[in-house]
Amino acid sequence: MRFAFTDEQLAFRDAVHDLLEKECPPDRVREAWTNSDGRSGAWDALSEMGVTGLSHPDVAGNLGVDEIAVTLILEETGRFALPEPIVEHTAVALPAVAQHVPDAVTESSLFVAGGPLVPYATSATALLLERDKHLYLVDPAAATLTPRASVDRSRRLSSVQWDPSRATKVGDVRDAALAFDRGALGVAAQLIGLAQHMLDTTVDYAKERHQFGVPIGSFQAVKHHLANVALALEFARPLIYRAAHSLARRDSQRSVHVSTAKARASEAALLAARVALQVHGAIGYTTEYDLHLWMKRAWALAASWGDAAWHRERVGRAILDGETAAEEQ
Amino acid sequence: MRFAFTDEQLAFRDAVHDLLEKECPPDRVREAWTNSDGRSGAWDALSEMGVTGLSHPDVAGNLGVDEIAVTLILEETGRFALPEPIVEHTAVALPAVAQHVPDAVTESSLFVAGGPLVPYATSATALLLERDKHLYLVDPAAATLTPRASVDRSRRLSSVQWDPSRATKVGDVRDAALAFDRGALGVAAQLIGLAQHMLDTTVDYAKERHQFGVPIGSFQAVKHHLANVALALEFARPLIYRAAHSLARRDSQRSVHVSTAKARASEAALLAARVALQVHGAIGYTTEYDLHLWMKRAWALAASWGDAAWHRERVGRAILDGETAAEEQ
Amino acid sequence: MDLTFTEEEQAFRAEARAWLEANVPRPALPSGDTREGFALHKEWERALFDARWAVVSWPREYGGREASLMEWLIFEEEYYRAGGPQRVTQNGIFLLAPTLFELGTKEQQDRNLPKMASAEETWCQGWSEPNAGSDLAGIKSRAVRDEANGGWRLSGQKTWTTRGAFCDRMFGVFRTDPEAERHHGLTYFLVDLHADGVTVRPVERLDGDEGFAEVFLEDVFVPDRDVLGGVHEGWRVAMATTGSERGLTLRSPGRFMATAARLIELYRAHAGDADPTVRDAVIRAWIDADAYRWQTFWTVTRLMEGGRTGPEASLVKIFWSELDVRLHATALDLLGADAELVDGDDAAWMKGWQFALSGPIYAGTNEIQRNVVAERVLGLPRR
Amino acid sequence: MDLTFTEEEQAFRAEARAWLEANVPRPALPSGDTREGFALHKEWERALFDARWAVVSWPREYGGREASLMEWLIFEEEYYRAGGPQRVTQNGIFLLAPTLFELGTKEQQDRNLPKMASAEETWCQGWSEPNAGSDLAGIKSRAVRDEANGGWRLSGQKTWTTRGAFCDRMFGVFRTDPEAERHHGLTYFLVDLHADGVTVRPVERLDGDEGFAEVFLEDVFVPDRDVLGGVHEGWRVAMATTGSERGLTLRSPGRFMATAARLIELYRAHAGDADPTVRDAVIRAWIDADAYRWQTFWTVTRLMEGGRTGPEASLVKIFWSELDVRLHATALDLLGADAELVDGDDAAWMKGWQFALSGPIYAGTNEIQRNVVAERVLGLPRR
Repeated sequence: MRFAFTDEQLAFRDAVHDLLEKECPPDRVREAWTNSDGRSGAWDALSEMGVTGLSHPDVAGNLGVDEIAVTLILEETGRFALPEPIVEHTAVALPAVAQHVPDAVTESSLFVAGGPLVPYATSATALLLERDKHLYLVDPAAATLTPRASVDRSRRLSSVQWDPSRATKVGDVRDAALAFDRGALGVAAQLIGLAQHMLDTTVDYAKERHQFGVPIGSFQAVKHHLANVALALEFARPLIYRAAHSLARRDSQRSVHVSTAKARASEAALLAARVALQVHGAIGYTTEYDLHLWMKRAWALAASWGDAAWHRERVGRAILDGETAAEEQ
Repeated sequence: MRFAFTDEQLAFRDAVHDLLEKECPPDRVREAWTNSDGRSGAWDALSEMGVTGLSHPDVAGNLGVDEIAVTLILEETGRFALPEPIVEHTAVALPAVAQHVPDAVTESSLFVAGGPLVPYATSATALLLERDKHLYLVDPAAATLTPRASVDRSRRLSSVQWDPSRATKVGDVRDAALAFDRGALGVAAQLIGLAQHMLDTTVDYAKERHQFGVPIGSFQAVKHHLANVALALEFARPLIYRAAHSLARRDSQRSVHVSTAKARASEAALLAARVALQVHGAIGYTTEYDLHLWMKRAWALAASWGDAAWHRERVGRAILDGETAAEEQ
Repeated sequence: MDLTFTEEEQAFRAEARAWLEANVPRPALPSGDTREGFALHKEWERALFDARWAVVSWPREYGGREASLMEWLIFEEEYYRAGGPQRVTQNGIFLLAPTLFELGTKEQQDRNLPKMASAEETWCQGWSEPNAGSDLAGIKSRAVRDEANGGWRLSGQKTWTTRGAFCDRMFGVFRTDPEAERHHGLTYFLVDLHADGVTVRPVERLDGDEGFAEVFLEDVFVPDRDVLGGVHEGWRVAMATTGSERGLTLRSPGRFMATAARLIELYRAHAGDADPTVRDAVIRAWIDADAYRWQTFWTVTRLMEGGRTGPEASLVKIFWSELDVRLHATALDLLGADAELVDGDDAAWMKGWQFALSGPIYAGTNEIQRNVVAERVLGLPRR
Repeated sequence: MDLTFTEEEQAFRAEARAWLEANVPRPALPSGDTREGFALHKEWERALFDARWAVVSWPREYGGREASLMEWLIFEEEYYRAGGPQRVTQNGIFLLAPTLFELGTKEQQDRNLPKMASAEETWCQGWSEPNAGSDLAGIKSRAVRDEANGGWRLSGQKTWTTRGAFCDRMFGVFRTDPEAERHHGLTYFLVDLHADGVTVRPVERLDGDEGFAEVFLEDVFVPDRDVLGGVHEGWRVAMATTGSERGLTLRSPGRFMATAARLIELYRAHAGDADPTVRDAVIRAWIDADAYRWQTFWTVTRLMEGGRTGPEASLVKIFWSELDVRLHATALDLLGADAELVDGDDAAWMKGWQFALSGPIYAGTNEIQRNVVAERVLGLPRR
């Protein structure tokens, strides 16, 4: 039992951090709200660094990269509120497509996934979609994309209408389940990053902002609000990493582990957003201040790929109703 | 619309308060834990004052007393943690028995009600019991009473085994429903009184107890704990009184109103107990201190006559599933 | 105790219901916190005023019906039940007017109240400043005596001024005694936002509406007749208004009852796939709205019999603001992955959620309110 | 990252499981917080010691197995899984022993540790005083130098001393410098409770057990060899122990995993009439116990690779204590009207609930712990 990342994994995470600090500062996130595709412009740099293709079986095989390393990177993209389909492409679609239709992967491939609302579908070269628990790889031109507006305006959503066909089918029940778990864990990791950023910036604000002649962070009520966020994160983060390990090892309990992770990550991020806004007060309530960019992303991701209640109930079916075997100790 | 008690109702409540202050101080509650019948000895004084028989239709008719006045009195008995079957006798059984079998009521009658656990059954002259939504008045000698131990040792519980018969049947479906609602509202009123007492004594303690050179009540965390209890009470108490009015007027929505009252009263009392203990710290954790007498009564009553979740679900069946008509505005 | 409405009250309710059903705009107006929406809302307010529904509790001479508090509550229930538009006049009607009635001169009342009621003049609130939020006594904007012109010259900055970009006038406190500190030496002014020296910068709120404004004042002349209450007595005057803001007048139960009713509709539409815990949350929210209603009737009975509201108003502010958050959070849970959408049929919930989040912050944060409850209702020691 | 257990760890687990299954007393012992129960628990502790399971992480010379932290966690999981009795030796083993290992002399270790491990001498904690609870630095009990006899004379009162009425020895801090204030001038003593001048009064706890005691000391002689750490350095010495108390050692995940497993059994027995919200609460509690387990593995990996625990221990204390309250509250909800019973099959839940309620109070209230998190983990300013 060794529950920690390797030095290589941490070093790569730090390198991604440095890249995002440069390529995805808050202004870029803000620009993505109003630009044409809702994206940061950091995708190419990430690709060049090997981040977006990290989950390709060839790369993964060579470098020994697995869901554990990807999860750590996705947490970092959450911290920067990176507006890109990196969960959809890198965590979900690329490994599935590369495994089942390797020829469909080119240098310029951009896959998205999800449903019924698919983010960034209009930017994508292909859509990985599920129907009746099977996976299909669909040409955007063969589907009807109807744009929908998210509270997070960088998330360019489409509702997708399409017809499944034998020719576009690329995965079975097991593949579809794996794709879903990868998506749920991917956004769980991003939620942890988003929450950590909101906690950090709110702590900073509470140290600086004075009322009644003292920093507001010296009030016990503010302290306890922020301590509760730290608590939620402390006991969510290990569940994310454990689920990543279970996915990487194809543990038979992986879906339960992903669900505990997504449930607690969603709760932690929603709490972090709530506390961040309350501690900031009116300044946090304006779109001129950056907080709302993180907060709205957290709201959107907490409800996507199954919200906390849905995932808890999935855990319940396993542990209470015995729908899958109970975990071995 | 006038949502307030009459001066007469308040004056009677105050008189009961004065009586209980004399006849049921905390030491009497404590003695009831170890004496033979679990009772305070205040029953006779309450009877003499007309409190225990207040709900007899003859009295009620003469004095214009109804569930509203009774509820206010029961709240007061909760404040003093009166260990007596006053809900069972006065709120539930007496009005039902006096209406259906008036001859069964004598000066020495002591009725109890409930089920499957019945408090003070061993002290009672008759038991009002429900089976298949009908009411029966059962001689204790004709039933098998098995004593059970409550965490509140003044509550002498019995599980009762008995056989219904045509001869002992005293009420139909409607009577049984009314009896249940009266019981639920009665303990709801007591829970409010219990909670108010726990709040008051904890506020007093927080003013007196010093740590770090200041009263602990000056810490914002303690303030907010206690403010939350005040909040719960402020928004539970009117629901109790509204439900009493609905019972008195046989409002068609009375069961929904009783359930909102019992749900919020149970929650408020459990919160009050939790906060009272936390603010008191270790001193509240000993049986030498009085708090535990109130706290354990609150735990017991919060779960009796339907707990908060049960009553919320009864409300839900009415407002969500339309099992009864929605409230008229 | 008699919880039935009197015949008069029932007649009043019927009249209000009939008028509102016939007149509430369909489809709903755009947000009143945008420039276009604000203009449409002023028209609506004018229609309300013409039918004497704008300020039902006011004296007849100012456009009211001299309705009782209970009737006012009934009107509010009907207003929200009918889906009536937000009240863009509310800061004037509910925050300034009570102060004008209590402390204004007859001349000030006559000059301001009718135009306020008819929305001919719209009012915003100038309380907060960049360094005076929860700590209102930290106000730095100042007023200097202009004896020659019989008035004052105001300078400084106000912020988080709701609908400040669209309103005509602003009420707020300014420091008139530069030597005094904290809550001393402040004066309550009624300021014309069209006067020379006023610059208003709209600020976008969480939901994207420009519902906030920053108001910059540079040597703005305000005549003596627009001083409300005594010079240097602004704190006392202002507290009268924040009492109203926190208390009964701004958040009548009708609003939350209407939201709870919409939530139940949403639940029924999603009952098939709703999680059981969400069902319980819907029930809780409905019970809470009901509790709020009956706590209000309880309080109003006391007030109608001569009682006063005091610091218990803080309990009310905590309760409604957190109830509003729960109502909307539950709706978003019901919507699941669709909750993030701000187009389509259910988008009002996400907008309402963002609005609800302001409740625990404005008019005194709920942290401050809990302090008030602890110290002034329960009597716990200040630090 | 490798979340499988090594072969050694698996072998260790198997050995522990086999021994515990064969030896854990059936039926369960009566509460160790009563005089009769305490005697039976001492016999159990002796059996544990004889099989080298009493102090698995200690050196062999003191009765341990030099187990790694991970093995210790495994042992704890197996201990609770098997329904092993509460550890009446825990205050000595988990609170005093780490301090003795870190700051005690070899002589002190040799003299105290083996008897502690075998329960020949049982230890209680003498921290709190009537006016020093959360504010531990408010200690007033004092020790006066007795040069002639080479030791100190202790006087004062300690309170809330768990199992104080049954234990042989007490560790605690006393004021040795009467001039010094707060956390200065304190010294850490090991006190013989059978010595002259000691009076112990049992105090009944919430659940009816006499699990607390008041300890009155009147001119009690303690020799120099029973001073732990330096004279006047008691605060620093004591903080080492409260660090352990808050942190890893006292509340291993095994306990909460076992409770969660029992809760699931209870749910299954009541699933027919269980409210849907209670189902969700059961799931939440199980997830939380799981989260606690994995946060512990995360921390233990860090410690085994040379890391240290710091103020994050406060997060752990908050989490386990509130988790324990939730686990038991959920069980009582499942039991409904039967929850109040303290006889019958399910009575352990009401007893466990009362015990759980002490968690957020002792070893530093959770209010204090949240301050520690805010100030020392997050870096927010002290007042």
